[in-house]
Amino acid sequence: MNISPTNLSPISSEIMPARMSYREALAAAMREALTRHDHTVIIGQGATDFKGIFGTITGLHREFPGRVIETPLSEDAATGVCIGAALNGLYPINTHIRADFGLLAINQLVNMAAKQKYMFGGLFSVPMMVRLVIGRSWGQGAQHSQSLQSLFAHIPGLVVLMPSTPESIVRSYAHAVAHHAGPVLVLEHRLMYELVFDTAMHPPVTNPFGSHIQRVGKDVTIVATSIMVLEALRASANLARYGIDCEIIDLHSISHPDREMIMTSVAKTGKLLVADTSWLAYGVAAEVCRIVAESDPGVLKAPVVTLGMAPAPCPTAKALEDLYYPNLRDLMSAIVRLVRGADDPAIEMPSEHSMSDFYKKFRGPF
Amino acid sequence: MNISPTNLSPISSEIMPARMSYREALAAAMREALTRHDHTVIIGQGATDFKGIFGTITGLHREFPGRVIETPLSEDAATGVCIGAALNGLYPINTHIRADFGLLAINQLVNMAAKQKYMFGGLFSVPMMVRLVIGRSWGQGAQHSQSLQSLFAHIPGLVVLMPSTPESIVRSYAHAVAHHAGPVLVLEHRLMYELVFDTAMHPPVTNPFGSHIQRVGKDVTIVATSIMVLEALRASANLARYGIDCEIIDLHSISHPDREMIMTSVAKTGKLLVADTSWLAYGVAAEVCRIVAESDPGVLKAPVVTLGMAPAPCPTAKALEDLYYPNLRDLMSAIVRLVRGADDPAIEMPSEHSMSDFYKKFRGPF
Amino acid sequence: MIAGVARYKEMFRQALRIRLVEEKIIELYPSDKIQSPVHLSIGQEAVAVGVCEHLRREDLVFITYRGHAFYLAKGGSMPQMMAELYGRRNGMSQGKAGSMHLAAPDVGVMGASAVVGSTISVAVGAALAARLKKKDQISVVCYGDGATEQGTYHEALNFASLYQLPCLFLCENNGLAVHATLAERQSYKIAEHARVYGLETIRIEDGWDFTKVGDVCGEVLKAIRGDGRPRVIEVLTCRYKEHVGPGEDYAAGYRSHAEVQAWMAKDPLCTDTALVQALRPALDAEIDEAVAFAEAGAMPGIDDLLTDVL
Amino acid sequence: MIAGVARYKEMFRQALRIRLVEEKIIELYPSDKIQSPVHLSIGQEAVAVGVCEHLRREDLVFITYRGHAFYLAKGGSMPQMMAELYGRRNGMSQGKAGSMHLAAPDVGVMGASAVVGSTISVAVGAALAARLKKKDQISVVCYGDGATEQGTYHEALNFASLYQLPCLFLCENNGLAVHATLAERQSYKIAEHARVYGLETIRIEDGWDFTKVGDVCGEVLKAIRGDGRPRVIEVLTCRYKEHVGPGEDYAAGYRSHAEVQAWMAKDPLCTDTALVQALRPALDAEIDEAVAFAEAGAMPGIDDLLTDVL
Ligand SMILES: Cc1ncc(C[n+]2csc(CCOP(=O)(O)OP(=O)(O)O)c2C)c(N)n1
Ligand SMILES: Cc1ncc(C[n+]2csc(CCOP(=O)(O)OP(=O)(O)O)c2C)c(N)n1
Ligand SMILES: [Mg+2]
Ligand SMILES: [Mg+2]
Repeated sequence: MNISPTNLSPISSEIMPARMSYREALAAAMREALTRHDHTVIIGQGATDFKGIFGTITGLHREFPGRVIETPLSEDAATGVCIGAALNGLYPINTHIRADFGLLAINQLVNMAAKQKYMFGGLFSVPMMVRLVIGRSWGQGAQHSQSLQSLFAHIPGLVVLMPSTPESIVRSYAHAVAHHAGPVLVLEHRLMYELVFDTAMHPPVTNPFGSHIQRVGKDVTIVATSIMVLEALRASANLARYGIDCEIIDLHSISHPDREMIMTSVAKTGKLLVADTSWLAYGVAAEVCRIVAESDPGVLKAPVVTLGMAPAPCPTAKALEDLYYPNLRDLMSAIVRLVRGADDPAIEMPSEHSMSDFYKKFRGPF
Repeated sequence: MNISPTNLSPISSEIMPARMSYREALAAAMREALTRHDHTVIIGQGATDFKGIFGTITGLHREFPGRVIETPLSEDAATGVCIGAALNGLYPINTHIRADFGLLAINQLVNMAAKQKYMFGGLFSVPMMVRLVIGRSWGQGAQHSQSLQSLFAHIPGLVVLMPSTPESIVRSYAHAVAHHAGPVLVLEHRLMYELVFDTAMHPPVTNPFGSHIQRVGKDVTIVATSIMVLEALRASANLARYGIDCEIIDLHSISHPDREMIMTSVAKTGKLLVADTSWLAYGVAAEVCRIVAESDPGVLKAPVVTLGMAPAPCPTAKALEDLYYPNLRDLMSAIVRLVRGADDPAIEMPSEHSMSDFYKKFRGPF
Repeated sequence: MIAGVARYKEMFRQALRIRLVEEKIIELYPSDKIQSPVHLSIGQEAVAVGVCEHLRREDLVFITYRGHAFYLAKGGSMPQMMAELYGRRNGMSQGKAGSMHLAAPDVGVMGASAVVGSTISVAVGAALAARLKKKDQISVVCYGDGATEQGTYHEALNFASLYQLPCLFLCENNGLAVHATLAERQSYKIAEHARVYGLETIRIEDGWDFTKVGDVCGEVLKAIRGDGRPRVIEVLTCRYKEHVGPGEDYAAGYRSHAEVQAWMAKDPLCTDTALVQALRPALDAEIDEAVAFAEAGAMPGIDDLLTDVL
Repeated sequence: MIAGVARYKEMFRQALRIRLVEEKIIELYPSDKIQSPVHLSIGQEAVAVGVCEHLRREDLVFITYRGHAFYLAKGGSMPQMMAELYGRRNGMSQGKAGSMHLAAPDVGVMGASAVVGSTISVAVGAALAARLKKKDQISVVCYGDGATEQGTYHEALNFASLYQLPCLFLCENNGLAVHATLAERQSYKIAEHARVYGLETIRIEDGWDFTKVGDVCGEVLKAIRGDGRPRVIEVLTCRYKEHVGPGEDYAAGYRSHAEVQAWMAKDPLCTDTALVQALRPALDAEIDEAVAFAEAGAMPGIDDLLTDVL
């Protein structure tokens, strides 16, 4: 296993320019994987088509003949094929345009991939990556919007990551392909794909499979995942003007969260807010609470506040979807109440109601 | 929906005699379902064979012709068939001899059954039950031992139960069939099947889909699931002799735990131990910690202690399996340390190392 | 059944009605009033119209995200569907469903799923219930050629055949799954494959011809009603628009425009312009009313968010 | 290949070796030294022996929980297997695997799965890697008749055929899945079904005849080595013992004892008692050694519990 920090060499600006979208980072990571490692293949529905998994692998099938492989609509077998290929010397990257479809592959991922190494006492390993894209907005509805990280993170043997920045993508995907001989699941957030990042603005990633501190602060610890990290950054920037100083931990490694980082931060701030992309029950919110409750709940000066999807399947109508996901205002109010103990009328709240209005570039049909 | 207490009429002694095994309770529940409700059918692999799902439905196919249905080795389709049957007026009970095989049906359970009602704005409901048997001991190994309640409990729309006593089975299964028009998943523990209960010894069930207090105490709250409830009762009985007074909450409703019951108890005892049948991460342990952390972590006088499977797939060798699951000694030590703050050499620990040695009747091959 | 010309005209009207509704959706789409993926059936209407000609109200159809045609052909309310696309409270599912999850149980339109292949076994289960509850009812499941690649399809065919359940497997074979052609995905022929399960199977090549589809479906459904045994129909058809969304994507190069044009040259909705002209005004009026109904609908709100979960 | 009698004798020896190992397991079972489900291959040995006659060390076989026969026939170490059943540290997987998860990658025995059907696509993936890495290697997957009912089987056949991968699908058809007969479970014929995917398929009825199985497998494997294309072999065979465990359960009434007896009457291991007598002493000695090896093994302990998770 290799889930601890390695000595990281700097990323060339060719791979990660100063300004880069989330999608471009994914594309760079995919191209790097194929370029640097002969045994890497990409397998998925639509892998060779002109849309190229939302533009992350477009054209690679021509550049790397035979190594980008279309599959029939057979998620279970495609995953099995990846496992078998991994057992026999390849590094397969399996794509799913929605995390929801991962449920069709879960038998292979949980009963097979996750257990191959342990079940045979180390005789086998299954180096492979599964890319699961979380859908959101433009009426994805109940079956195209799930964020299933906790289902996989419950299972020993799987590494589950949720990168929130280009550097995190570039670092963790490269680490997975080059250094981790086991199944790695990455959940990518569709709403971020076209978002352009100022890559230097985020602190450098030191542990590709670890958690990252995205902002240092003293009043409250926000543990966030994926797009909620960006929301937390936006909220913190707004609140800084009112003297509220947030510390933000990008959990990133859903399967192996950095317990020490979380506890050190909460011990400092005394307040914890968890903001996740999925349901709260049995999710990241619960797991982070376990870490604190098992380690030292005495550091908490207030109950933990958790934000995630409403406890229902995702509705299609935008009017409902806007209520279903916590928005910036919800997040800011929650922070204010947690830090100040009550609402503070002096703090101006954003009028925006829908996160997708901010991440404007996301527009249908797909 | 119908997950709140109903007025419960007494259970006849024909259905629940004074002494009864877990398996007999299951058999009684299945027979009752077919007898009292014409639209109930049982569907599963081996449903009509002479072993009858470990003796819980043996012979019912002859007694209720056409209503006990064998299926090919096709878990996904069998579940889909149940959903369709439920949509068209039947109450299907789908059996899996191992919870692990539920992963082959999870697309139908999560993407379809759980969402049918909400996704269509209430136009449909899917009244059905899925019985998932948790394997343990006699070398079940990594693929026949999983206890996947948290995967399902993460998903809104599903009711997930883990009955720990005959009365709990009889009550909750009857309630599901008669009163709940949605999918109910029950996880039954194989190791308890042949265990004979003194039914009067357990406090009466007041809410078939709720949590139950199994023992009133003041020193520590133990929230336990399934067979761990019995282990907690054994541990508590032993420790009572040393003046340690445990309160035991049988969580039972994994999807809808009784938050108030838990908080009231922890507020009283100040100490919490969670004992579950699965892995801790993203499991019941995490969810119970969330409840406390969100509600009032200040009631905790010590860090929460959690017990579950070791963070690995389940090994086959008995020598390893005995280490893999917490045993009575582990549980008792944990309670003592939590209540007393340290080990207490005055307390005699049981010599037994393996839970399956106690639940002796469980012996292979199956 | 209405004979000859009258029948042609009525089926044409049904098909045109569907096409015009979808053209209205295309027209409305840039306004962002419909903020939902739309999978259009334009080019494939004859399949739905042909099958539904012989279905009774109490027969069930299980459909997919590409479901406008079947929903309308089976008798689903057009205003409620439009309101559903608009995400309004007066949609049949109060906006929770959207275009991908149409349903109208009162006329037998069972819920559409956006997970490919996931309703096939569900339809078989409905047929099982019909058998056990002695209902005189057929369960029809519509799915694309791509859905046959899912393992669940194999399982469902086997189950239905083993138990000889009264259902119709109806494959709309448009030759594409998103942008992938049959040759990229299938080593088998759909009809031949289905026959291996002992299922009587018919393949219709002229999927543009609603009367022909109607004739064949009529025969097959009659047979199912007669002996209660499952059957399979594969209809070749042609999707004119992109996989999802209101546009055309011939320029993307994954299929030949010429082939589609050849299909259009046979499609009565394209060729019989006189009849289109004659029928259009009434249909346009109906559609405008549906749009007005949708636009007048209230938005769902916080009170709806957590209802109907359990 | 060894000609005539010598070949018969060697294959017989291999098959007998497997049977005697399993009979030893039966003998040991009441002692509770093997605390693990055992799915015995007694009656089915000829399949493994026949196929493995023509497999090279570098060829891969993917097997099931009913895996003793293939493990041994492909060259897996008997002592390590016995130790694995005993749950000892000197088992090839240090006791983590047990009887249901045999593996020996050094001789191409890929891990056995206890989830029915779950290795089929995995074997196809190994063949894909062989193709891309230009290895001269065949990937064989062994599965039971019941496994063909899983959706994944359909998906895997299609994938292998589409990409024309060098793999052999080998179905051990013993007519039973636990206690359910083929007629209760399958509406199709296994060989006919596989042919629909464009896969050359051969059915062997005399699954007790190891030389015959060997002959056919030899031909088929040669063909795969020649053109790199996938093929299917279905072998009819017969399980003599209960589904899992050391006993017989003819009294349970789910199958006829007479049929099994008819099969035994043809099974050389039952009829050629002279050869059994001749070969037995050496094999018994080997088996006793394996048991001694297992009994001498240390128990795994806390240091092993959390290794090899990631
Ligand atoms: C299980 C699953 N895998 C993948 C997808 C993505 N997807 C949506 S539609 C589609 C193509 C389906 O093709 P087909 O069944 O032929 O139906 P058509 O769209 O042509 O009507 C795919 C792959 C999905 N929705 N569900
Ligand atoms: C996915 C799954 N479903 C059910 C089971 C339970 N089970 C174990 S073996 C078996 C029968 C398999 O029959 P077959 O494939 O013919 O193999 P055989 O045991 O006859 O060798 C079943 C149903 C399982 N292990 N995995
Ligand atoms: Mg299609
Ligand atoms: Mg069999």
